[in-house]
Amino acid sequence: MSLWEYANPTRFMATTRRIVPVVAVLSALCLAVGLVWGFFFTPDDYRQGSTVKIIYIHVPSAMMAINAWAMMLVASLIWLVRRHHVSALAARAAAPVGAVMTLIALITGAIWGQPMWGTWWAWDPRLTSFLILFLFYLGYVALWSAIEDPDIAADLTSVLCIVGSVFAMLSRYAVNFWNQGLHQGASLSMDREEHVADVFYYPLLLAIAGFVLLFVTLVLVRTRTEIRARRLHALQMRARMA
Amino acid sequence: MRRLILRDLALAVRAGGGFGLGLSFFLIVVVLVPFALGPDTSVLSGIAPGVLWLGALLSCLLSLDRIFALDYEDGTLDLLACAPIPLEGVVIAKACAHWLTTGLPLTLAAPVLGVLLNLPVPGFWWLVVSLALGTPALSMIGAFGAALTVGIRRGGLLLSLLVLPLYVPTLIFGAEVARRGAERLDLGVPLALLAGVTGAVVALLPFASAGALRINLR
Amino acid sequence: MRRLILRDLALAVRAGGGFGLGLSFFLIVVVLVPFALGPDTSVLSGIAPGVLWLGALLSCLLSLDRIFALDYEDGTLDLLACAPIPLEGVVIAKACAHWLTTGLPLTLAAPVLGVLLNLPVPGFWWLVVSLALGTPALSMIGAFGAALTVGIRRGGLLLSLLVLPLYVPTLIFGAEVARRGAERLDLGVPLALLAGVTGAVVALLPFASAGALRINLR
Amino acid sequence: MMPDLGKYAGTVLGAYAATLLLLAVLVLLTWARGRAVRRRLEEAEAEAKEMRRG
Amino acid sequence: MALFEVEDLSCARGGVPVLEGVGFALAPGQVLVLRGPNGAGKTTLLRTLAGLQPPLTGRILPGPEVLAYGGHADGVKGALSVEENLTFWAGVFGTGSIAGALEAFDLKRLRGRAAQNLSAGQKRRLGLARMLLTGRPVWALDEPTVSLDAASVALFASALGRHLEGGGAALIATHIDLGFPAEVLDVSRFRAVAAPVDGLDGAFA
Amino acid sequence: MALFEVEDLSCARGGVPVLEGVGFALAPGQVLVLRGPNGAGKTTLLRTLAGLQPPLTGRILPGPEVLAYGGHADGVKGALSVEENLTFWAGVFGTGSIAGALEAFDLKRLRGRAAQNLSAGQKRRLGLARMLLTGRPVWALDEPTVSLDAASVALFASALGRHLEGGGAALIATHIDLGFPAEVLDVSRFRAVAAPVDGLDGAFA
Ligand code: HEM
Ligand SMILES: Nc1ncnc2c1ncn2[C@@H]1O[C@H](COP(=O)(O)OP(=O)(O)OP(=O)(O)O)[C@@H](O)[C@H]1O
Ligand SMILES: Nc1ncnc2c1ncn2[C@@H]1O[C@H](COP(=O)(O)OP(=O)(O)OP(=O)(O)O)[C@@H](O)[C@H]1O
Ligand SMILES: [Mg+2]
Ligand SMILES: [Mg+2]
Repeated sequence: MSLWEYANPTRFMATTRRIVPVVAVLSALCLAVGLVWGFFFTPDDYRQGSTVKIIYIHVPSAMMAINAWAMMLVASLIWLVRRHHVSALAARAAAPVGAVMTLIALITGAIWGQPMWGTWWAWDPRLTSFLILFLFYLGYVALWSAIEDPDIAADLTSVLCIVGSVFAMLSRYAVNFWNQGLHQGASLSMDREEHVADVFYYPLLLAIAGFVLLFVTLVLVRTRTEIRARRLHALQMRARMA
Repeated sequence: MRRLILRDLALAVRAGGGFGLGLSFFLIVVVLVPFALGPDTSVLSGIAPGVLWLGALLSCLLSLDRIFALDYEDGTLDLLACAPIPLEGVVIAKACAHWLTTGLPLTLAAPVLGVLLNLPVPGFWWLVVSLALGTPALSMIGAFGAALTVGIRRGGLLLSLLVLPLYVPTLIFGAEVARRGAERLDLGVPLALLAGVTGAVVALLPFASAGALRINLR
Repeated sequence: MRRLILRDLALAVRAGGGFGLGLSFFLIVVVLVPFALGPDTSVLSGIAPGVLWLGALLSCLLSLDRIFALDYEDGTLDLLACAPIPLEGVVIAKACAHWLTTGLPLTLAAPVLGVLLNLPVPGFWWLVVSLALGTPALSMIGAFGAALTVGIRRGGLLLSLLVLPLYVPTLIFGAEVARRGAERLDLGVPLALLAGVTGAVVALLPFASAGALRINLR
Repeated sequence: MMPDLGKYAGTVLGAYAATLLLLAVLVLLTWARGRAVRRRLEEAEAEAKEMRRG
Repeated sequence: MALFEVEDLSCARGGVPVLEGVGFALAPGQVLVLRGPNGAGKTTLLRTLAGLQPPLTGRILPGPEVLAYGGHADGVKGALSVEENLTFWAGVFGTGSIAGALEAFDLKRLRGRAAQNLSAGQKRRLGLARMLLTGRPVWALDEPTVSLDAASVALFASALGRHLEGGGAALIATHIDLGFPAEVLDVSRFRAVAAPVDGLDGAFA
Repeated sequence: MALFEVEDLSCARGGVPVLEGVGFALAPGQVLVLRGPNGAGKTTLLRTLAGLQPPLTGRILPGPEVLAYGGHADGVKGALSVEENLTFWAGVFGTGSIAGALEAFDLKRLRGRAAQNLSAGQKRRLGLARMLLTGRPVWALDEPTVSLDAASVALFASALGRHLEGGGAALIATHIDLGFPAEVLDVSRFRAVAAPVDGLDGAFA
């Protein structure tokens, strides 16, 4: 059986009806355990103090922000190449979730920056490129909601997603370049080599799993809603013609 | 009039052209400024009040052409002109709805964006005050410009051109209040002047705008 | 294609929507900046290259919705899509006409406005070079955004929202070239990157834009 | 029960509160729209069935 | 006694006089149909009477405030539902309930539908239903039956009939047959003589 | 031998199938008039044939490149003169002189006039004159005689006649009588059965 059969709306609805509760419960479990573990039962970092606890929401949301866009890109390509409606609607469903993830990463980062860097916001390349990603999400969602015809909207947003991805990468390099010449204190940059100790590592993994599962749950539910909305639209169009 | 405002708000929410887009534009302009000027936070924080005021003004500007043009195109404006409410009231209601969908959200969002530009902390409060006092004037002047250009197809650029010079006094006093607020200087005079400009604009321009509308409907 | 460019130029000149308005908007934005930021010349001259780039970008933005919308509304776009010229050619011609009526005049006018902002003398030359290299990309990206939003009534604000994030790389490299030029720093790398971005955009985006147009004409 | 967050209590709690709030809003909106669409679809189905019969 | 009276009216469009010396009177219960080829000036006349543009000369009695104008465009907001559209206008004109208007133009079934999802004929019906909510005695309609099918034209005719019975009057510009008898005023009779532009003053007539 | 042939075509508008199983062939010299009530799908069919939207199924032979499409909108630029408008299109289609087109639609006197100062009928004539400049054998026209007076309709008929004599063909959607005999294709025959949207897949048909 080919994977593409799940792109059939009826089959998709039938399958996901069974899957959604499972994923929802799993994600709630992972999130609860991971966050509670992280929040209550991990020691403070010797340098960052208790702020290190923010890592359990900051890092997972930052990862999901990027992964959501990647998923939308793949779904858009599938729609443009194979014309599977479910994938176009899944891209549409993922966008607001991705936008909220980006927002969470930005907000937690900003809150974290206040004690660590002494400022809410610095035009650090990583932060800046996240802000740009947020703008792309906004534009994508706005374009979806501005066009009435669902197929045309799917086509145009897919084109935007692809072109936007290229420009998002380009912006990343541009931003990196732009901030290079500036005497930004080393303390401002996040050191990727800095190892996270095991005490922080396992709850972090759980939290990440929780965010991934939460994303999957939300996207599935929203895709189901979009499919229903699409059928509603079709019924209304038929009624208008009759 | 209350009905007209409510209807315009409903339209703005439904059509998705209201709150969201203006705010996003504001956000983008503020984000673009450091790209153009460089990421040096000390420079940015010095010019932050002015940049925020300019950004608010520009996002206000971009939504002006919706004030009357949509109603003109579908004939609603003709019908409103024949209705038993004065055209001045229509203008005020329209400007009011525009302010509620643009000026008010911008005012509320400005402090958040102030964070991005490292606006000094005492500046936040005065930024909000100056925007709250100044944006009604922006909407009213904008409604006047929109009334002047309502019959022109794709008149957006012309509208911006007409309106921008009219925005100068508001911008000067508003940005001055915000800047002095950020630097903890005395700001009584510009504040009074800003309030004066807004008061005068709101009191007088509805008549001019209604006149312009009447001429354009002929 | 040559014909299409000539026709668009003729239309821009006749309808008065072309050169004049974009330039005036540029002028006004640049004039407003000192009002918003305060008249301190040393501050202004430091940020002058960035302000000029931002102003050019915004005036470019405001004229984008004219690229396809007028032709869409009066049916010309339908007819062009049926004509024996590829839609990609139409897009290139349109972007080209937009650049000739907007980017080129802005580039030429920028040094004059640089005087208003006390742009350091060595900056003039590099400002012009960076704008000349960067504005074609602005027009082409703008044409892509206009193609995406051509069917949407009063889509101007949405168009800005879609296009501005796409402008980020061009703006960063362009403003960097202008700034380094003004400060007599080495600018080979950003100049090469700016040229690269423009080249890639002009080479690839016509296809995406033509695709978007085809979808919108359905 | 509550761990000692030291001088960063506001920071950490603020970050968690903001996150949970945003996630809650997202989940609620998702749920509300799902419910609204499902209800409207059921109405439309009923109407369509009636039209076919009548 | 005339409900509405026009004396020696001339009106211009785009600066050029189009009609001259128009005069007529409407009694309660009377319908006057305006006819004339394209460009004769029917729309211009109706807009002048509705007070949307000032007449060059002449008098309109008692004035535009007794007139309810319905133009080429319907003034319908696509994003609002049928009901919201009508409620808005009922509020503006201060006339209470919209139930009668919904009834008269068979819009009950469509009341919750967004106006942009209506077909052209349904949209036109919505535009006509608005006339009932103005509560004004004289209806001035520009091509009211465009894009209406026969059943809808009959709905319009009966709504108009009730309006006339209630002491109202109507002024209707149209090219097509309305399906009921009515007095006709040929607008081309009043066509402004293209006065030769004499000297420089003539250009400013 | 058919100049243009359509087999088993279905087309959709706004995602909803409108016509199904459309098939016909046009021989040189043949005119086919498309009829059908408002919303039957005439415009949709013409746009599909012109290649502006892809058909759902079916074949169009030899393809859109033999068709010259003239839609509801004239594609006339108000700021340009009549002559400039026509010269532009002649350039796009690579067909030489515009003299013949000016002659055929009596536009000689108007050649220097800006198109925005034309009356609706004159503007329509300008739009039709464009067809002569495409040099394509099959004209696909949507309501070509709207707002034309009798004399202009005759001009159109004779231009069309010459086009047919030269081996061309035409496909004309219209509600009104064209004033000359022609074969009729009733589009409503092909109306897509409003398939009950069964199950979720139906929504994506
Ligand atoms: C608005 C501001 C911020 C944004 C947008 C942001 C964004 C990101 C991103 C994209 C990642 C990478 C996640 C991944 O894929 O592994 C990350 C990781 C991280 N961030 Fe932030 N960040 C921000 C502020 C901060 C601040 C203020 C701190 C604390 C000083 C911080 C500490 C970290 C740490 C420790 C990691 C994990 C590093 C790793 O394991 O690779 N971030 N952040
Ligand atoms: N904006 C304008 N500027 C200049 N002249 C105009 C304008 N609009 C209309 N006209 C001219 O005014 C005259 C009267 O137009 P009007 O619209 O009143 O005619 P009408 O009788 O309503 O025609 P129709 O039957 O087509 O509706 C026409 O000759 C027309 O060319
Ligand atoms: N943008 C659109 N979205 C959805 N449906 C549409 C759209 N445009 C038209 N339709 C519908 O498609 C159908 C076919 O329309 P079409 O314009 O082809 O009809 P037509 O035969 O040309 O009518 P007319 O005689 O009025 O020109 C109609 O039922 C109409 O309601
Ligand atoms: Mg008329
Ligand atoms: Mg049609």
